[in-house]
Amino acid sequence: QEMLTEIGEGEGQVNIVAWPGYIERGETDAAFDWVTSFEEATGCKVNVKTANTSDEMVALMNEGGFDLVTASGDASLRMIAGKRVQPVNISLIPSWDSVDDRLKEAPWHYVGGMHYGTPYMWGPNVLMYNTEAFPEAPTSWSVVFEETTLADGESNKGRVQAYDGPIHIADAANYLMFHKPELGITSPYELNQEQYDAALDLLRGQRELVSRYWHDAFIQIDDFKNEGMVASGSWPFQVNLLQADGAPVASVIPEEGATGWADTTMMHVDSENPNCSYMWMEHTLSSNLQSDLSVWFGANPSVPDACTDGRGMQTAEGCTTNGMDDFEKIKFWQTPVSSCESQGECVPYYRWVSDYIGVIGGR
Amino acid sequence: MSEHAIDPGRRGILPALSDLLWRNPRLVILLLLGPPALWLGIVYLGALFALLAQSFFSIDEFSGLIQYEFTLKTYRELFTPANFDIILRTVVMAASVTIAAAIVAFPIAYYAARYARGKWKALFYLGVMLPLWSSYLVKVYSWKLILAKEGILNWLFETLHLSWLLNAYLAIPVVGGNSLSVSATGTFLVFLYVWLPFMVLPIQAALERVPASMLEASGDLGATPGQTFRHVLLPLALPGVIAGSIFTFSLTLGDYIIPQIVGTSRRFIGQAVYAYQGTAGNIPLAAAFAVVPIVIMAIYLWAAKRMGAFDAL
Amino acid sequence: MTAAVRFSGVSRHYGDVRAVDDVDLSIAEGEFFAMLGPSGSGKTTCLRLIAGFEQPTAGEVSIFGESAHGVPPYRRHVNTVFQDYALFPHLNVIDNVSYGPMIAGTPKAERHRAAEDALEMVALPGYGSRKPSELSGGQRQRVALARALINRPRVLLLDEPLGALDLKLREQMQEELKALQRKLGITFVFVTHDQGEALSMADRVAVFNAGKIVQIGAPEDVYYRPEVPFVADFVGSSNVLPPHLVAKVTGQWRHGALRPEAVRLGDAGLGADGLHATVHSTAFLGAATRVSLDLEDLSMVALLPKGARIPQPGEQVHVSWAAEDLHMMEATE
Amino acid sequence: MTAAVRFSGVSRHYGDVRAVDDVDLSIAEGEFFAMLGPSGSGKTTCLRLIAGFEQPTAGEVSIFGESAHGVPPYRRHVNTVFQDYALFPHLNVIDNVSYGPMIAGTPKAERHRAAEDALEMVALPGYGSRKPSELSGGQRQRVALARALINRPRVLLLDEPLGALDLKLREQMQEELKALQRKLGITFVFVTHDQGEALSMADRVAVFNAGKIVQIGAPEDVYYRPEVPFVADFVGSSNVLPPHLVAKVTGQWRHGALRPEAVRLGDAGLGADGLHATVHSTAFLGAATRVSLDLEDLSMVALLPKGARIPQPGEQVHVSWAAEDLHMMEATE
Amino acid sequence: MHSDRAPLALKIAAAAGLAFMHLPILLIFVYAFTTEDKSYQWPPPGFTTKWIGVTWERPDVWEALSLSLKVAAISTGIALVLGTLCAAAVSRTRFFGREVVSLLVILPIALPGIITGISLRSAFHLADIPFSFWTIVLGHATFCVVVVYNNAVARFRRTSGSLIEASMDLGADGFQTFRYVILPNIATALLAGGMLAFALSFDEVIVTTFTAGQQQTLPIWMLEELVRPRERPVTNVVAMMVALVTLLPILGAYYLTRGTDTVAGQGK
Ligand SMILES: Nc1ncnc2c1ncn2[C@@H]1O[C@H](COP(=O)(O)OP(=O)(O)OP(=O)(O)O)[C@@H](O)[C@H]1O
Ligand SMILES: Nc1ncnc2c1ncn2[C@@H]1O[C@H](COP(=O)(O)OP(=O)(O)OP(=O)(O)O)[C@@H](O)[C@H]1O
Ligand SMILES: NCCCCNCCCN
Ligand SMILES: [Mg+2]
Ligand SMILES: [Mg+2]
Repeated sequence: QEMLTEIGEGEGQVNIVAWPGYIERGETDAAFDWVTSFEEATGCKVNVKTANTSDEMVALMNEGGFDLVTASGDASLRMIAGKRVQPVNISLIPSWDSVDDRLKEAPWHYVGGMHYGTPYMWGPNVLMYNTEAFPEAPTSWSVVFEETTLADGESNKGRVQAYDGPIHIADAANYLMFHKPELGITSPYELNQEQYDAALDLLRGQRELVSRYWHDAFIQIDDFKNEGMVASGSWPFQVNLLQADGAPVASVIPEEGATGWADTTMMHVDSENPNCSYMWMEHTLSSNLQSDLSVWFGANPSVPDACTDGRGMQTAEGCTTNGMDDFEKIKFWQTPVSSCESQGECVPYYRWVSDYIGVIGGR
Repeated sequence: MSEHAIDPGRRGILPALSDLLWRNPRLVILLLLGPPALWLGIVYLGALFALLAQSFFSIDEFSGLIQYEFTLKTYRELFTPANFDIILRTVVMAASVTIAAAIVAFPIAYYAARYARGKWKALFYLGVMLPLWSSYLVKVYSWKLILAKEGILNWLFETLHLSWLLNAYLAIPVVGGNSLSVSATGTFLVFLYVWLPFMVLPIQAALERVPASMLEASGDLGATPGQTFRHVLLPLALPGVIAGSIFTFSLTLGDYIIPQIVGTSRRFIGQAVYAYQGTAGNIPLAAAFAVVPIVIMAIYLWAAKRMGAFDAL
Repeated sequence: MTAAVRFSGVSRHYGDVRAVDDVDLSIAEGEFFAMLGPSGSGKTTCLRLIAGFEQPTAGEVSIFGESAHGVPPYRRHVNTVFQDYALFPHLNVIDNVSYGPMIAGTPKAERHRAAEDALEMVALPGYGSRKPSELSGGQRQRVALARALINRPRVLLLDEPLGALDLKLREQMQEELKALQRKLGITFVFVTHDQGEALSMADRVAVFNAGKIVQIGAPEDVYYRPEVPFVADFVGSSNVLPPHLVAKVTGQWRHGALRPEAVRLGDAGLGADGLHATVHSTAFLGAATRVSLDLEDLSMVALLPKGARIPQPGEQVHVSWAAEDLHMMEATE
Repeated sequence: MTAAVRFSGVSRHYGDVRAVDDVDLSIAEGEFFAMLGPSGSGKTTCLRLIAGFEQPTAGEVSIFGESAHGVPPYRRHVNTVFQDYALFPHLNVIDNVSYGPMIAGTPKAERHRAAEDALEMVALPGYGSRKPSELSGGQRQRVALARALINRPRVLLLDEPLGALDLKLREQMQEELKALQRKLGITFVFVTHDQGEALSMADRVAVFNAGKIVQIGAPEDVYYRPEVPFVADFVGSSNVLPPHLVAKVTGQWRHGALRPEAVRLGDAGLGADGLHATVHSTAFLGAATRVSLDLEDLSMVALLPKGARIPQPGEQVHVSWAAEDLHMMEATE
Repeated sequence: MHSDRAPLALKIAAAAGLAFMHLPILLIFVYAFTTEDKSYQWPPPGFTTKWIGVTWERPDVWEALSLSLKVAAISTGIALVLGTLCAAAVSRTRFFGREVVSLLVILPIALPGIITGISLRSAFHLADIPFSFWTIVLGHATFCVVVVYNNAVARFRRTSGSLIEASMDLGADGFQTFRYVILPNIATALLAGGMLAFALSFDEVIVTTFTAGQQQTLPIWMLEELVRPRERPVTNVVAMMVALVTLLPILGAYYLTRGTDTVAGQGK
């Protein structure tokens, strides 16, 4: 399919696969709405299908029927390789120039001189903790990887969670990178067999501590409320919602640093609503979306002006809190491949998938 | 009295058609069976086979796209230890749920079939049907409230000062866990709860077909009530138990919602199928996983048929 | 006169089973015709061939001279009273009875009037509003009869209509049916396996065995003059004497039939050259006593009237009969 | 000698229904005892009281002198052959028959041997591996019998065991049962509503009506000497003559019982002062012809032997009988 | 053996079993009236009936409800036709494939829903049928057939074949016989089967997940609501209402099939 050269009439709708919380129309909280104005202005009705993992997103896009997807770095390259998404013509997106320079040609969407989408939002995977169990903010991810006695005198065993997605192996690798430099890990997404085995061992130990892996942001929220969970890797989103409900919860980026995500709005190769899709991409950059979503999700806008120009609720301090300045510290999600840059031969993603299922299953 | 003993035949399309059909009984069967056979035999079975066929394809690991070439690679993957664990775990769970359901359901069904009369009978019937038709999801969630660490059961144990008992149980490996809602026991309880009515009804139907004289004959021949139960009632109710177990077994094999809401995060076949086809887009592996319950159920149905359990369905 | 029903070489086979096997038959108009035979001998199948529920595998059925080939049941002016009555459970008595006229398009008032008349005829006036489940067996039977008769069929088929009734009721219904047939003049074809019923009701009886008619005739003929041992045994419960025994007494090499009530028992000393038997058992039947005898390797039954001396089991007795009581049959079989 | 079974003032009421009403009864050891009566007269209930499936509402049942009060069925040495046989469908014949010994803990080989013997006794050797569903009615009945007999019960209860069989088979089984009882010497209590069956098999017959025993006695007594009209009608199919009619002939104000075979029909001209009747209908029964008569407002039945002149329906006839054939009953009822 | 008195142990076991089946449902009812809408606090801090009003005002509930009703009604209709046809064919004749047919009918319910769902999904995909209202209906009808079939087959088995012959004998042709004899005789069984099929479709999640596009049936709505709640008690109010409303058809089915050889509701 040819790249669009001009934007025509809207088709009346646009179908988007998105992370939960990414596309709000004021239903969860009336103050957060960046859809209604778009629909009114363009006549394009926004239909959202939420996905909880990158794998789910890839699967939905492979199946088809969607126009756009808010893909993280571990999904975007797979979809480009699989020819599920099409390059976008940035000249049709007037606000492109306002995009953060650090993101304009980021490797997870800029391939072969083509832009496969517009940057959406980025942020860290934070360590969320219960302030009653941790009167002091924990400084290391060790609280979710190793058994320790917490401030309330009880073990952390059974009271921590971990992400139910193979990409969590990278979190383990990130931890080892700091604590076992002898392994020589340079990127948590590029692991040779030895490094990979070490990460899996760490995760097998973690299995003893974790009573349930979290898969769905809302279920994690529930577990922190009702199941006595005290620590877990999480997204700022859950932290915000829990705090709004008055739960004793806070978050931190520990000394080892964090993995994180940088998401891109990408367009399906067979998009049936290309005009509305382009309009939406423009909307994501130009409207209150970047600002309000960064408050709502606790993440960073891909348009730096959104922190300061008052188009939404975000402020400069807010952006700083969310880690706007920590871009370099975050190891953004990407898909592990066997021919990796750092060491030639790495364990590819499909093994991450089956091995992680094994780890959760107790293998 | 009419002059003719035989009518020349009425005019009109319907009577003519009726005559035609009467003369061709095979045509009638064909017409009756055509639509359902077309749907179930062609579309449904066809879809099943199409799914199964996919299990002989493989997936490109990086792009997630299916490679349409015959291979047994996917089956090799199915029997990797991690996946085999899933199969084993699910089958063990399905079997435990089935056995427990039969044990819990039997007294209910037996009482309803043998002793309940009139109003009580209706009450028992409603008592089984109401849970059966109440929203599955809401029932599952209500168990989350019951089993959670901050939930009702815990509250109850605390109020009764029996928390030590619960904690002792939860400390047992495999069945225990941090709280009931994240333990295998929790998953088991919810499965048991949700499928129980499916076991009660067929057992009740089977028991209702056991003539009273059969039990009297046993007593007459010297069997105590216990012996009568063991040697007559149980074997005669068995087709009902098997019919019920078709449901409990099959439903447990395929469910992905319950173990996700209440459980240990260790996957079940249903979750694996769901994840591989939906979230991972690995249709071939999903199809291979799907073959497992199909094969198990095929064996099960074959055995059930031999035991005459279909009549009790 | 054309026959009401005629079978010409009619067979009905189910796979290997020859339910009806090359039957020729002619039933006259107005006749009360009984089909008698053991279970599985093809009686019901014959009836169903007349009604049109079955098609002959070979041969032709004709009704009042017209071929019934390919004519569905609903185009034959023949009605059936089914063994299980087959009353429609969802309709009350009046609607059951007026089903035929309803199908024929008779207006409601008219057909209900006709149904009332039919119910009157079977002595069930005022039962119209009951459901079949609220009737006794005998009453159901009569409703089934009324339902068939209201259509004024030219032939009425009855398949063991009294089989499910108990003795008293059965005897009463036998009389009623017979009276009704006389009154209406309709051809009745009546199936039964009860020989007493066939003999007491029918103008003519056809005895069936294994899909074939083995004898047709008036009740007295069939009872007193069986042509083959099967009929002697089945209809008269007669003792069938083998040719060698008959030859001993009469010199003729034939099968003989001897009815139990014709057997005379005497003192064993009497006539040393006669037949001798051992008493196997005796049974008091009320009006008579049944004595089972072992005569060489033959089992015989004698029926002794009240007052006769009843021998003891094990006793040796002399067996004799009046010459005219021994009915000679064809030497066939 | 203690009675095998004794009822002393036994009643069994279900709500308002008096199924068994104050019955006294004593059955001797080794006796073949029949309970005869119309449907619903309480026969089955009596049997169930002996077996222990029911408890009396009043009175006491004792078995061989011991009170059966509160004794469950499985502790009574009494076995039952059920009307529907109640064979266990999940067990084959041999396991059905050896069920009792199995419960008693007899080792497999031994109980199977015993079962083979029992099957031999009922003439079913080699049928052990069949399922009940693969047997005919008569064969099932015999398996049920073997299953009950293998336990060597002191009393065997049989609830209409022959009800489902057809005539020929029934007669054969009657003889077999009777022979078996004689051979084993076990007390048989046999329920039936078929008078012929009761008369031909039993040593003594109890006639039931509406929960009560109306007469007990030997078959001949019950048949020839009914004490009440109910017995006359039910057992002998006798004509019950009302007192005013009996008085006309004999001068005694009593009910009279006259068996159909004792009725003599003569020319209407004969004896102008006798009884006159109109012939209603006649039926050829084979051995005899049944003549239905209307005598004033009374229906009478006469059974004429072969050779007698059969009057035509509508004909006037003179009715008479030998004085000794008119059995006088109590004037009650 | 006293046939009219149950042993105490049996009574206790039966009562305990029934209680086990009901307490969680009562819980749903209780939570429909709680004043706490954020968490599931036990015991509830207070009771209110306001959630009934709130539910009434929620358009998404009504939309999901009406979709579910439509899907259930049409699936039931299709299942009624297919199930009756199948039952008639199987019970009226002894053709070679009747075993196959009864197995085929049972299959969609004997195999886990996820298999039925995925197969149909891939079939729709292969045939290039876009997901729509109709794909949901087809999915539901597939597993509803068996309920109707079971009820109808049992009734056909009880309805003596001679009724049909009697009708033809009395002059009714095939169609008249169907209209005046067969239909009235199987009507209650069909009604019972239909009600159960309806209820079955109404509560189905798993198959729907795979055969629905963006449409939300009530159970899908509930799943969404339960995972991402906006007003938690609303879900419970809906669940309670649905339970109370389905009670009527259940009772109806019971009285219609009472005393017959099917227990209504078998073979869900
Ligand atoms: N539809 C059928 N298919 C196969 N065999 C049949 C069928 N109908 C009847 N038969 C067989 O044909 C034979 C004659 O059957 P039919 O019903 O005519 O006997 P019948 O004389 O009426 O016996 P009964 O007194 O038992 O009713 C039997 O052996 C029976 O098994
Ligand atoms: N469990 C019961 N509850 C209520 N009434 C009963 C019960 N059992 C029997 N009866 C009634 O008691 C009466 C006697 O019944 P019983 O079964 O003893 O009769 P029967 O003489 O065996 O009759 P049949 O020849 O029909 O078997 C009948 O009116 C019957 O309806
Ligand atoms: N709730 C959804 C969050 C979306 C964020 N995208 C990527 C996941 C980061 N850990
Ligand atoms: Mg027949
Ligand atoms: Mg009885």
